Amino acid sequence: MTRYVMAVDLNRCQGCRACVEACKIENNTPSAVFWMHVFRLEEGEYPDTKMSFLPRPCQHCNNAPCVKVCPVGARYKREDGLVLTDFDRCIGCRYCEVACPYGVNFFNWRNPDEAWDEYQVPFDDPDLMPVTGGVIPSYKNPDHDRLHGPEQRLTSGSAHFKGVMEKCTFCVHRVEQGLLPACVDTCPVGALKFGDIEDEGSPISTFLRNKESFQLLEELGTDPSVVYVGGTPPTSHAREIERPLTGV
Amino acid sequence: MATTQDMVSDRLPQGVGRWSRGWLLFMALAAIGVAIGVIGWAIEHDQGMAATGMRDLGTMGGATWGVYISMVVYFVGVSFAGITVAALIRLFNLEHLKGVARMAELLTVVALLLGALAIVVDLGQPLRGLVNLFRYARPQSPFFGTFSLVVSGYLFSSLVYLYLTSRPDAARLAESPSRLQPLYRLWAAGYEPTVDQRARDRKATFWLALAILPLLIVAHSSLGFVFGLQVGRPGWFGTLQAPAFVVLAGVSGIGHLIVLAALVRRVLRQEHRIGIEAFTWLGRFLMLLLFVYLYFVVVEIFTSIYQPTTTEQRISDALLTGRYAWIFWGSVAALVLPAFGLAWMAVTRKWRIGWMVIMGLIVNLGAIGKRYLVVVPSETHGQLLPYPIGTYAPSLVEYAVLIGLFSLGALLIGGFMKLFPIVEMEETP
Amino acid sequence: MVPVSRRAFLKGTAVVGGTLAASRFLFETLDAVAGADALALAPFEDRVFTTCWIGKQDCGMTARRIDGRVVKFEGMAGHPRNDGTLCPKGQAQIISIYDPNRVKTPLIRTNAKGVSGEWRQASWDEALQVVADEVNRVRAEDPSLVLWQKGRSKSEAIYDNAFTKAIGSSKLGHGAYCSDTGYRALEYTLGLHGVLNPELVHNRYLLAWGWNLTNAGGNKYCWIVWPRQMLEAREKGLKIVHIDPRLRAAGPFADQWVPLRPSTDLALALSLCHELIAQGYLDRPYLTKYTNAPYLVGKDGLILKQTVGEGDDAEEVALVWDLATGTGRLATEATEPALEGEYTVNGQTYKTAFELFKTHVEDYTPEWAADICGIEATVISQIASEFGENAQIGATTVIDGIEVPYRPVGIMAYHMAQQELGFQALRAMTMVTMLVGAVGAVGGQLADTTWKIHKNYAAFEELTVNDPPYDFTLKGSRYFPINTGFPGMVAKVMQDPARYGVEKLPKVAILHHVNPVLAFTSQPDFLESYKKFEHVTVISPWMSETADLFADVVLPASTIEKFEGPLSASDGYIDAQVLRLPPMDPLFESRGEVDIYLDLAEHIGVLNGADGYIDQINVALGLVDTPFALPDGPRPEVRDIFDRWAKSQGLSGIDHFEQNGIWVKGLIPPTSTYGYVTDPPFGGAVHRLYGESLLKAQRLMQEKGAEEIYYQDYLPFPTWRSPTMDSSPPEYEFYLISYKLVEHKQSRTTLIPLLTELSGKQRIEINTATARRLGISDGDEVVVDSHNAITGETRSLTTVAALTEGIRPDVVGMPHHFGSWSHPASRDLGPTPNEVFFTGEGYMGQTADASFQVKVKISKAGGDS
Amino acid sequence: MTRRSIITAAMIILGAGLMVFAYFAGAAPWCNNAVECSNPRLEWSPAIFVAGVVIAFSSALYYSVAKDRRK
Repeated sequence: MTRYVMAVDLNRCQGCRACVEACKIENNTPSAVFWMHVFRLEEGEYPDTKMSFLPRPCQHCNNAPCVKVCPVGARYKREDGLVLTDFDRCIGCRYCEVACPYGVNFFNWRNPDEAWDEYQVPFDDPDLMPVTGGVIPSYKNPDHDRLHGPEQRLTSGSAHFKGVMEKCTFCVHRVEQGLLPACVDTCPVGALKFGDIEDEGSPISTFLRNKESFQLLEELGTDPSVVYVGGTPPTSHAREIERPLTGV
Repeated sequence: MATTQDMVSDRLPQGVGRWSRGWLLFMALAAIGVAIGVIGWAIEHDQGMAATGMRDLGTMGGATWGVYISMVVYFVGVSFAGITVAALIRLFNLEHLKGVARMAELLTVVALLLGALAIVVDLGQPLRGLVNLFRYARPQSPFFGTFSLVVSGYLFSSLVYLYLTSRPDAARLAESPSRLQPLYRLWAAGYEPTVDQRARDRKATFWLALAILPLLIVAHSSLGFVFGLQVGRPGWFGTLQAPAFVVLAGVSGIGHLIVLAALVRRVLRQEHRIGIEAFTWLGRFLMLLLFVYLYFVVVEIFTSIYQPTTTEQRISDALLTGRYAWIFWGSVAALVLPAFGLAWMAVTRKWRIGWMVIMGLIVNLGAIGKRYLVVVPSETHGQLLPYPIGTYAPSLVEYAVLIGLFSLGALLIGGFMKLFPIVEMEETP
Repeated sequence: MVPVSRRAFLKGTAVVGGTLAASRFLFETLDAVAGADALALAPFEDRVFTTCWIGKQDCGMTARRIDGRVVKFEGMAGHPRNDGTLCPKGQAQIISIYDPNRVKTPLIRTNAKGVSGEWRQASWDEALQVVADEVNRVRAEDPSLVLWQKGRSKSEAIYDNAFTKAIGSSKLGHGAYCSDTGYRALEYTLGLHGVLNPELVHNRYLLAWGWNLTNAGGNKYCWIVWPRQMLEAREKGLKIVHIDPRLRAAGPFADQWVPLRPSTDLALALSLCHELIAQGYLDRPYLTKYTNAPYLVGKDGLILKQTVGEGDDAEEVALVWDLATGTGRLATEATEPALEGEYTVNGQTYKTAFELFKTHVEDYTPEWAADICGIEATVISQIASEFGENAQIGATTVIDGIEVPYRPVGIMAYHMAQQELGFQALRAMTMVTMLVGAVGAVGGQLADTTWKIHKNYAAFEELTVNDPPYDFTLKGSRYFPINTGFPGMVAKVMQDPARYGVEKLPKVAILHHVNPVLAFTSQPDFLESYKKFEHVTVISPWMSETADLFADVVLPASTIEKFEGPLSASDGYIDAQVLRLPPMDPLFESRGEVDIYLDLAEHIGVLNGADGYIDQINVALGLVDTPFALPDGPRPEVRDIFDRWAKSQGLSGIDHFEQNGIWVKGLIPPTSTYGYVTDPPFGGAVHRLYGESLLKAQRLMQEKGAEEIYYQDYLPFPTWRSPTMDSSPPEYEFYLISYKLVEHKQSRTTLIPLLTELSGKQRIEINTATARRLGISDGDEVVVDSHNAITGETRSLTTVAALTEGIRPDVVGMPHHFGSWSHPASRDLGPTPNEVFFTGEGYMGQTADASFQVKVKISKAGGDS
Repeated sequence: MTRRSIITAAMIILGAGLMVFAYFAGAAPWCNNAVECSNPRLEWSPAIFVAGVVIAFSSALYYSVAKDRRK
């Protein structure tokens, strides 16, 4: 049995958001969609100010509210711990989104061709055709056209389906090739770790052994697969600073 | 044209089959409203739901359920009244309310239809939704109850109920020649007013009513569960959600029924069929429900300010003093004032239909406000992680669709009135 | 390969289009773009090595390609600097290579300059000929009136050196967002070309002095290297004292935050020197042996010297007091030089330089500094004592079998050097580390990756101060005897050459990846001065603001799709080199810069012959007299140039890089890292505690009639004075500083929408309490008015308030990346603080360097001010 | 028992049976953390459930409307 877990080492995170960017490019998410988000938080009053960073991928809960409420089984939990969305089945009711306490769901509010306009980089420029063959975005990752897992469902990538929900997939298309999720792979300071917790010898098991850790909103009983090491859970007095551009 | 109409329709009661200028105007307005809604939905469908004011929870700082879902809850609530009243009339044989029974049934069917449509307009993939719900719907999702019980079971049983209770009238109308005679023949489906048939009808409608009552409790509770089972959304989680949903459902439905009954009484001159006793009964019922609901409101406010978590505090602040305060207190006023108004009428025993209509309308505004406040603030102010406070305001497209939904309701009821007597015909001696 | 996938795409859409449309209606599988890949033949996938194009440390990357189309950049595993990882900029650049808003073809201006440009497309030949004709016209008159100006150069050998030499032009560096002041201070003090960084891995007590550690790089490296080393050190107990007006810079990694008032770094450093001496934390052996602290200084401020040798070998050697003999002796001969005291030699009394220093810092007490710096005196004493204690003066450790002094304390300081008093502040900060002997020790203070002594060290021994006329950079002038060549000063000169005794102004400018209008302080000066060029050619992948307003010709450079280098890949511990290899062919009609310069040299007519471009490339790449030298013949292929360079390095050729990505040369030995154990120690430089030549320069400047504002800081010891801006009227109550965001690099990444999306738009950070006092809420529009204390000029901009508890109440801060208007994605992001900064007297350093501070007032937009 | 009552009862039983079947056997309730929990054990189970609801309530229709074929 394999069970994937992500660990976030808050002693190392620099809040640089490289993970956010790697995710956006790997998964071709359009503007304002942050499957991975990094909070930059501030607490206390000058000069006793404290700062902290908090990366927030989908928590891939073991008791996932989104999976429970999905009326059509488009959101599902796999045996290996991944919580995925079947883009072919989702009806766009957004119930998963209101059920999720972590704010990780992103709905495709716009048409796929319009979703890219915000970036003001016209990928359909005829001069790009000879190189890109017209795909949008120009760096489109073809892995997302494949079906994934033994269940063979369309679950990776983003921005193809108007009116469908999406979120972090733990990079299912990479994990199935034996690669690390894009965010983990790019983290310049090794603050993100990923692997099979059932495998005693895996780097993540070694990393987490004998370490104090917490999960976000543990008290809700969602039992996330994302484990935080170092630091403390964000208090209700934490103020978010330096927010990304998040409007549509 | 006028002559043919006069000739054939004179014998049809309650203005059925004849269109008056007022009715035409009403229907034209409703049709325009429906057209506005269709255009709105077409825009939404074409541009994606970015055309609405809804946005993602979390980083985007929006509300992903907005006025549409509020209206789903509201419309399903309205349907409650209809079927409850109708069932009570049959079960307890409340003769003086017979006059409003059919319009109550009709209200139920129309409101359910609108509720279902409000779900459809809220879906990102509506056509896929219709197919996939029948194909994959999961009982684990509180939505399953909404879909299977509320929309399909409830709607179907109400239709059956409406049909069975209207069949004798159809048979009677089928006897005399009119342009609508073929329709009534079909409608009557060979009804013969035999003793046996009447007994069967009574039995069938009795048992149907008996079956519907628990169904509607379950259905409305399940709608409450859609919200009440969510631990991750402060302000939603709680055991009071389901009962409060049922009670407020009754409030809005009875309110509508009062309005509709008064309208029919006046326009179709049915004073003799819809007596003041009907209004008295409806008024008392509404008053009772209002007081029960206000009790829930007090409990709700008290719980939310006694020892709230930070997030709940944020929500209740937004509700009681903050951004939503005008809606909250406006809604509470819209529920409190009629409650006391009705109480006063009950005490003085002077039931003024005009006032009751106004009260029926404002309790519905209050109900809409409360539904909105159940759905939206927990999304905008209920984030448990340090996200920004969200914002949500319905867009023009959403308003257009809402206009369309209400207009469709008006169109359906208006249309029905010209096809069939909306007040049950008096039994010929 | 590429045309095939395109055909497949077109065919695919034709055949399946109908079915797609039908199924779309029913089930709305609205996959508008899946068609291309899903329907084509199995795509050909590969990975090629390349090098990041954005930052300064050239991280190694692999490009994942599908049918030759790059779909993602990932970090190159095994690269010493980034080892398989990338920062947000490294990731995001992919969108910019495909940006159709790039300059696609050479452009020639069709409207008047000074307003937004209108252009016609031109062929490369035509455009190059236009440029060549202009360059040649001016070269005929005076080649130095051709100005080659760079913002960033990724192949100094081939661009800065070979090309400018081939055409004989002047050149101008960036010197603005960088920290050239610091370079000058360190060249002067230690002889090293760099600013201040600790040997971080072994460091245990770090003064992170203006180190924007979670956002910016620092000395020598970009952002990734330093945080990685910082974390490694932290796990072993590193304590970070964060000296900065903003907490955000160090974020959660600040063990102690010292919110210093901007521009008072000099006062704090002097006070730390005072405390270290007072508390007795002195590394006497180091000071005696490797610095000029024991040199005997006369009452006239000059070092007592004696001429040794004769004729060409004659040199002046300083005298010290030898305690062993009780006489003044040559510093090179004395066995026991006195560090302190007053001595009589040849009837004259002399004090040691250190004795003078002690007296000099006598009054710089913590209490004195506390007022100036806006921090507590006890904090200064505490830092000094912890710094001294942690220095473990006298300790040694063994690294790779070599015994090296161990002083695990140091300072990380880089961009903060850009302030009016930056040169002396950096000197004083270096002295803090010198007092405890941390320079060149294990875990101690470094300033460069080597101990190669920079040529300026010798040049600064005797500063030249000439009479006018001066060239337009004011080199050797009475204003700036040490002169970085700040473009802002050049902009001043160009507006009023007579004022500065300049006769000839440059006429043609070749702007190489530089955007002076946006990137340098004091935007109005650039808007004015760049009008004066008779011809401006811009080489850039994008239409920069400078190009938009002033270019006559724009030559489209490629982004990452080019050969470039050679580039260092060392992290200070492992030596390695890389080349930038193109992950695909240049898009549109763009060309790599090496190509452009070869073409340009050909058109100008300087490609061949002695000192021609090919010849200069051979010199710059060290190919002269090797079998790999480029023949003086037709224009070489760029790949061939680098192939020859690679072969000259003993590699199989450029294929080594294509196959392995990187050339790892091996571990850097301690004998080249630690100054104490290099041969000779510290590269042979005597560290200048006492700056005699500064004093001599001051006297010359006074002699030649320079005003006080120019000469006042040319003093042998760093000396505190109030910065000029402090004399602005009191209503200008805030210090405006600018800072870097981790998502951006200089002014040239806001056009990458993926980065702007993460960074947000322009804002001004204001302390919450301050904002409350001013009635400003988060997100409010605010007006920022700056004031020039010398000229009385005021400038203004409008931006958005961002409230924070992490900034001093008397400081406001703005990121320096924004203000662009010529790219649709970077438009409307808000103004650059460079609009309200000043340059010129009082607003630049004594070495002709930019300063990023000004006094401002803040008010809510729309309200009365 | 009349034929009418029998058929009516049969319809109710059939409808309820379909509902029970669809709910418990087809739709796979009480199952969350597995891929198969996202699919009904039998596709279109919800449709069967709805059909059950419709049949059960149609019994009333049948009961009332069916023509008397009493002997």
